[in-house]
Amino acid sequence: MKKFMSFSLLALAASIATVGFTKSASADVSIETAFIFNTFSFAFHGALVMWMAAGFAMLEAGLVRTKNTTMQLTKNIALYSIAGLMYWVIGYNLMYADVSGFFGTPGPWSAADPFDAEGMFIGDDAAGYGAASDWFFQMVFVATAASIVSGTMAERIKLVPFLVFVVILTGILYPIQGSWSWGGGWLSEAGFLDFAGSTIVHSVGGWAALTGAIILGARKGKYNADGSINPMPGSNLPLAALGTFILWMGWFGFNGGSQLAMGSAADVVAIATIYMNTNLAAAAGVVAALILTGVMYKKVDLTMLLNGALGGLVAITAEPLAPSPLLSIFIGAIGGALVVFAVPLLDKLKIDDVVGAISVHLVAGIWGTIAVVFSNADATIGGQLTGIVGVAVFMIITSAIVWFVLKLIFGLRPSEEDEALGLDRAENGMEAYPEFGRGSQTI
Amino acid sequence: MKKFMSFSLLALAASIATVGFTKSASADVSIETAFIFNTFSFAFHGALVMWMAAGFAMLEAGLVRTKNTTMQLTKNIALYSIAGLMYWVIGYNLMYADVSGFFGTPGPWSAADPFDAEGMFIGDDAAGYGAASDWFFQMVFVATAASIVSGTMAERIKLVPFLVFVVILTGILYPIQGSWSWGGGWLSEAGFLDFAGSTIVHSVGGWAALTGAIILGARKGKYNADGSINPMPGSNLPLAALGTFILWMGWFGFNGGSQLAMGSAADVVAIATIYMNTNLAAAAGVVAALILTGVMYKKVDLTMLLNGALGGLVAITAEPLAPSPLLSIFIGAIGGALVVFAVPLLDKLKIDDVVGAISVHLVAGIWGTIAVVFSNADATIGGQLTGIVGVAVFMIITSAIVWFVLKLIFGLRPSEEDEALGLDRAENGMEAYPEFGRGSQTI
Amino acid sequence: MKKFMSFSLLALAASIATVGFTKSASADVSIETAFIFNTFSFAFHGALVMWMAAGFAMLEAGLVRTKNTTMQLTKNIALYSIAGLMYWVIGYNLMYADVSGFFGTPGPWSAADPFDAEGMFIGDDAAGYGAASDWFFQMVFVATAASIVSGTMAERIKLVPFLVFVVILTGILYPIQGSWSWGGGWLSEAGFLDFAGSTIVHSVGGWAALTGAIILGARKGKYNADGSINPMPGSNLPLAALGTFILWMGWFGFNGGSQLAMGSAADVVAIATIYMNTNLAAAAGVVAALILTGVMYKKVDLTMLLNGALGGLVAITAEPLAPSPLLSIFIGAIGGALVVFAVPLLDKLKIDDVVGAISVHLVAGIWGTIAVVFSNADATIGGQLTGIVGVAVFMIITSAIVWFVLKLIFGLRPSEEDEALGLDRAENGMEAYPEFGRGSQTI
Amino acid sequence: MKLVMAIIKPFKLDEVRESLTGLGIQGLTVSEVKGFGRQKGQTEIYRGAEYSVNFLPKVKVEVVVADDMVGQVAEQIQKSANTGRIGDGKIFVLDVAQAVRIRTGETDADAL
Amino acid sequence: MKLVMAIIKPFKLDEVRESLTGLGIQGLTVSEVKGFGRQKGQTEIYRGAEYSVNFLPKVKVEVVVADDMVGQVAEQIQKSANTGRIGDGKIFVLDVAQAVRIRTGETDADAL
Amino acid sequence: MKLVMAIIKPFKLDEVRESLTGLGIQGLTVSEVKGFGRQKGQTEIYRGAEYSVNFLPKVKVEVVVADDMVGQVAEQIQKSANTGRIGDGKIFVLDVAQAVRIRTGETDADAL
Ligand SMILES: Nc1ncnc2c1ncn2[C@@H]1O[C@H](COP(=O)(O)OP(=O)(O)O)[C@@H](O)[C@H]1O
Ligand SMILES: Nc1ncnc2c1ncn2[C@@H]1O[C@H](COP(=O)(O)OP(=O)(O)O)[C@@H](O)[C@H]1O
Ligand SMILES: Nc1ncnc2c1ncn2[C@@H]1O[C@H](COP(=O)(O)OP(=O)(O)O)[C@@H](O)[C@H]1O
Repeated sequence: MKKFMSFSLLALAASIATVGFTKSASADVSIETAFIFNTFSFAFHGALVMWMAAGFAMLEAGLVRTKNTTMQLTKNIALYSIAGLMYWVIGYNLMYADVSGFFGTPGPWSAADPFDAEGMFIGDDAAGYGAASDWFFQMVFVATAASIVSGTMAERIKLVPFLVFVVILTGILYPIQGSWSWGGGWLSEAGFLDFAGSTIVHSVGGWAALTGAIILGARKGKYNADGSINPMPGSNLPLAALGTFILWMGWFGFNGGSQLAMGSAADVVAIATIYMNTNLAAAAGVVAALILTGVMYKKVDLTMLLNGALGGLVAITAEPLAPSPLLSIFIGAIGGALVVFAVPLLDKLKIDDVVGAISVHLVAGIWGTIAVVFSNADATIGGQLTGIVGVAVFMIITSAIVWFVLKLIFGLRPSEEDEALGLDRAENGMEAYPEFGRGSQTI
Repeated sequence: MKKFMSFSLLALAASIATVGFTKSASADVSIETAFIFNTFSFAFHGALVMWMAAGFAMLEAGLVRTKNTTMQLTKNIALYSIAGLMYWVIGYNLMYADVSGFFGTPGPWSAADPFDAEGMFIGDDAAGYGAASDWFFQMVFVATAASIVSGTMAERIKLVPFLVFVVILTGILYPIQGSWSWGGGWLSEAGFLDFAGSTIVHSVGGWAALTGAIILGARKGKYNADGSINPMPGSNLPLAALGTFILWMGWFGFNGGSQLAMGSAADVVAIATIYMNTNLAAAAGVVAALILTGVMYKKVDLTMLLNGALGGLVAITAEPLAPSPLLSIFIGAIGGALVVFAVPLLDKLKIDDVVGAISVHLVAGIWGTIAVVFSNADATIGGQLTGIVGVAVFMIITSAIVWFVLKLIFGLRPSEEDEALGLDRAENGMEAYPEFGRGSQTI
Repeated sequence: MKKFMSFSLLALAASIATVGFTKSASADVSIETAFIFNTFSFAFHGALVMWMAAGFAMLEAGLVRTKNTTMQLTKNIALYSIAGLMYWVIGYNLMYADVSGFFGTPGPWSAADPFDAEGMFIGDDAAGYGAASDWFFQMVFVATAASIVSGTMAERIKLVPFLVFVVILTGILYPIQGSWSWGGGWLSEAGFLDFAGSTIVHSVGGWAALTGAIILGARKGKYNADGSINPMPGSNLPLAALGTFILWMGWFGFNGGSQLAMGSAADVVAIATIYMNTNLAAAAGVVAALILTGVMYKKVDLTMLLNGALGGLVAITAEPLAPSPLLSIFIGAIGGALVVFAVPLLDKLKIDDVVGAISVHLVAGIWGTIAVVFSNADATIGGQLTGIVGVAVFMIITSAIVWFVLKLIFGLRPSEEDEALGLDRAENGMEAYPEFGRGSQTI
Repeated sequence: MKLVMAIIKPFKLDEVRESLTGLGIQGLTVSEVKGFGRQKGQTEIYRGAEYSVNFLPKVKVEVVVADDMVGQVAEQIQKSANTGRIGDGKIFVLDVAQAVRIRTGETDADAL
Repeated sequence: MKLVMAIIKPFKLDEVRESLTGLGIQGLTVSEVKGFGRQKGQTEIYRGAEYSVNFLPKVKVEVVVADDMVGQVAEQIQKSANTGRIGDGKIFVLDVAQAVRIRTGETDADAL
Repeated sequence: MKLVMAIIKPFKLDEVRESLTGLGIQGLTVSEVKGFGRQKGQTEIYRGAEYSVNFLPKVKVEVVVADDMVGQVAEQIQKSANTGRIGDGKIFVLDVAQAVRIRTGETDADAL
């Protein structure tokens, strides 16, 4: 029920009460001071979430094979850029402007701030904030959803259809479903609660990625005829680890900023609590993956630890404030453990998810959305499942349609030869590490 | 007209009014609270700009060839350190202390804060801030200018003359021209406007780099006798992409912090608006480069997308607050597009700019400085051109003199053999990736 | 005498006075506004310190050989996670809850915030802050101590005994000694001053690492029978440089956040001053190492510059507020210089410190702790030595015991064959760069 | 004994290996090489500058076999590495005077 | 002259080099290769999927020596590269028709 | 046919390639190797510890040519790879019994 934002501040104030703190009645923090804190919180936390774009880029560049690394970087910087433009052109207003129940009012975003004609501050609400800061914070979220798709479908989708999908995902699909909950539409009325977006951001990307991966098919050579799997190890694990640390850091912005205010003691305590719980869940996800892979495989799989951290983070995202530390650890540990089991399961189903994004963002996202009921008295299993299923149905159907149309128009896959050669040479005409090993052009 | 800082706070308060907001007249934010916000804004945004030093280091390490990577890292960490020392020893005061019109008063910086002998706060100005925070914020800017030089002249300049140039650039050249505008000197009186430094920081670095590149000459083998070009591809594109993301993030500090205050609703709204516009311009720069290289070359050149992002960022830097989102997108897109054309143009002129820094920081910087007139009613073409030309003349002449003197004393280039061997072995005695490919010492 | 935290706020307020500023007597900043600032300072600076975990991971991954890179990343993400869990389970309370003089009260941490039953803010102290923010900030420090151990003992310690050591270090050893000083125990009464932890964090890690390195022995082949040394160059210097830049940035959080408050002009000026001094010391460390290696070896050793930056940072950590800029430069330069001499000295003693962590964190940490007397009138040589020696004796004895017990139970070293093969294949079953050079699985 | 040295396209390596193990070959050695030949590299554009890639990635397979296997081995390699397009590579056969298995000291045919 | 080509385990390189310089050998050339042989790679698990590593890292040492040295050279390599475990590698000896030192133009025995 | 194998300094590769194409050679194969020889590596200092670099980067060029070309090929390589300084490298010539072009199945002289 969070993130109603500009259009439902009263509901917001009410919802905060439910998670443990009310705003101070003593007028201890002036309206303008609160306005500064709130606005800065969006700007600062938004910058942290922007940083997650780098995290996804590094994680994915590290987990693909060398011959597709340049392309993976290209996709990541392009998708972040496209998301940022589309969300201004249409996305924000479609999600938050006069939401009817099923979507808002498309059109470019523009600011409305509490200043009079002379530029005097005339805000009258301790929950006020600058419009641009809110736009910025919301914008960085949509890019996250698109990053998930790029990770799963890496190494075998052509650049152009991928980018067109990103245009539609970030401009239309994400905002429409977002309007249902954070925009104040039917899902929020159905009692669906998703604090920072386990479902609304992560599962949305996950469903689009899953649908895409099925339609696109696996990388050539990944699954052998006899049912065995041919691992294609990530080419640069330090990059993958760096990406994970970046995401971890950025997640303080993702979850902390989703408190949507910092202008009271209650809000800032909430933010600090969210930082703590977010960190505990991620740590628990790592330790769960560490123990599980150590015990099951006798060797510790670093890529699973990285995915485990992210699984823990995604799981705590639906409710990072209300849980106790112990419950946060539990939610994160299960999130990490689910990833360890989901990754090979998807392989068994011959769904080729290059970086484990479906396991991390969709599977742990569903878990986290359900786990809200453990700590938030306002949440119901029914409400949570309604949200999960509603978003699933919408995203599967719409992305399937978009993917099929793109397949018709552009074709999704490069030629077999181009796939074997690598997208870097085929579509970028350059190599990520031209001088290393056999890729060298200098010899 | 911004950044008068400690020495012209009244002028500052006036100038803020011109960009759209005035400070709230209601005494809603106490003087001390405003002081805290302002000071924290400098510290926080300064830390983000410091982070750009890492961005330049990674970008440049990724775009040079393996054999010069260690040296490029050495130059980057050394230049950031030297800049930080020189700006304390002499630079800050030369730029801001009692500026006469053409320069300030050289000497080490020292703090003057509004506390009485007992340490009681006695500030009486809502625009006040801690002196050290301002020093810190100004200091990180000067390092940016030096990073530009290191990128252009990479792979063929010896360490010692480069570092001596950095000493002079950061201690003397940058502060002198900075005193003309941000220090309140003649350029600011001529009506020259450069909010965060498209000209004052980026073009300054760009002119020094251009002058240096011409005097130094191209890397051996870069230009063939028949006029054709011999590309020397960057050795590690993930590092280059990482560097770009770091710079993008740091730019929120660069532009946002240049509001120079956060102690009022108007200021924080300005900061948030700057974040938004900065992001839109960078995104537009990426998309412009994506479309242009895709259409012109049929392949998408990742290095151009990275440069395009930076071109958009540099372009919006001269005025990141006043433009509408649409105008920001336009300014950024042109910035990115200019880079795509400037890079091959410089090659045609046989000016060897290893990382594209002249195209990014100088060309897009000039564009951005001119584009101020589109949104800021106080700006005039005349005033802007005066600034561009004034800085150009000063920087070209002074850097040329310094480069020639350094050439006489130390010689600028390593021996041909050392250049062929790579500076890493010649001057560092170590390799960046000793175990990869043919560089391995273990076999 | 700093960091008494929740349990000795009065002492804290007193100690701040000693370092140059008192809190404003004018009630200019409301209690709740100050509470927000203080809490946010912990959260923000804590996030920066969390980021140091990435810095250590990259630095260490860059300085080990390729065949141990995956393991080094595994150890780093695991130790950060374990530290975060253990410090909740027992560490925080052992360090800060009802400290008797020699340790606190073990048990899981839980929050106590100044809100009444209705969630109204009832704080009455301008130095107040949210409990979770303090926990978060303290937690990230303990991970730093553990990172030091992983760096020194890299490439030859098995994963399981290492992780068990981390459990004990972060849950028990670090908190116990921390309770002596920051927890208000006997060392703080003895007048020992260590603002942000040159001794309490860095030397603690350093002593554990030194003890461990001696018990563990050197990497096979590192020291030849004839006394000569066989360097094993770091495999990826850009990663090492990135790690250093990350640590540098994170250090603003480490030292700046250790002001423990931001709710007054005096506090925020202190924070800004700390940023400045921290940066000056790091810069001076780099320049010292640059000049020394340039002069002594005729070639500039990048890895020493990186270590030099860290040496400067560690040295200024014990007192980053009181020194003048010039003194900060001096302290940092000596810190950097000490590292340049300590690294080969340890090699002569056949103590194999893979990343130079003992030189950086222990040697420069001792220097920094002593250097407090130059600027802080409350510090005495006696008090400082008491702290250095007290911590040394405790850490050497306890870690030696733990290492010996772990040796008995698990054995510390992998088999010679596994060490030759590399821990990545032996214990992770995967390679960091599987496609590069001879490690490739695809050929 | 003969050393059969084949320069092939990298993505054909697995097929070649399988075809050789099909003949009972128990060992071979592979290296990464760059080939210059009739197959000209594409013209690429890097930062606006056109250039031609002279050296293309290839894989060198070296396998020592008894004299009577050379014909089949060469044939199998030629078949399995063939795409029919320029740049498929070459097979060269060289005489080997002696072979030793390091582990056991066995020589010649026994060493293979 | 003969070319002695040895495929050995990478960590044995230094011992092999030292044993050869002990014989007065003044030069040799080394490359990184991958070996497929009786020594099967371990079965590894990557992200839950089992697979066997077919190609193992080896080092190829090439040294050209006068005919009368071949025996000692092969013997020294065989001894110093030996661990007694599978995968120790092979030594192959090939005829060399001619040798030239590029610096001086000296040929054959003088070129080594 | 003969296999001419040259170990040269890396930065001489382009000159060597051009001198060979000047002779009408249409293909060659190159690999990255490390050389140990009379040319001793510099003594380097890493983190205060001196050590000598034993193995230096070299490039191996392999080109198979008809018997009557061997003289010219070796001569051209010797000239174009020469710097006159120690470490310039070696040229070795080996007999090739057979050559096949994988694409077409052509053999021997036609395969080159
Ligand atoms: N004379 C030669 N000596 C050594 N290697 C050669 C020779 N000719 C070709 N090669 C190798 O064979 C590869 C393929 O040769 P190329 O002429 O491109 O095509 P094709 O094999 O179809 O005739 C080259 O890239 C090179 O590695
Ligand atoms: N017939 C062969 N031709 C070329 N190289 C071979 C051949 N047989 C083995 N090798 C090389 O020797 C290495 C060791 O061989 P392997 O059969 O595993 O063990 P061993 O040498 O103990 O018999 C292989 O990895 C491969 O590089
Ligand atoms: N006997 C040999 N067998 C194989 N390669 C050799 C031999 N001697 C030298 N080389 C190679 O030739 C390179 C140059 O040899 P070196 O003795 O250093 O100088 P020069 O060629 O000037 O005599 C060495 O680095 C090595 O790669």
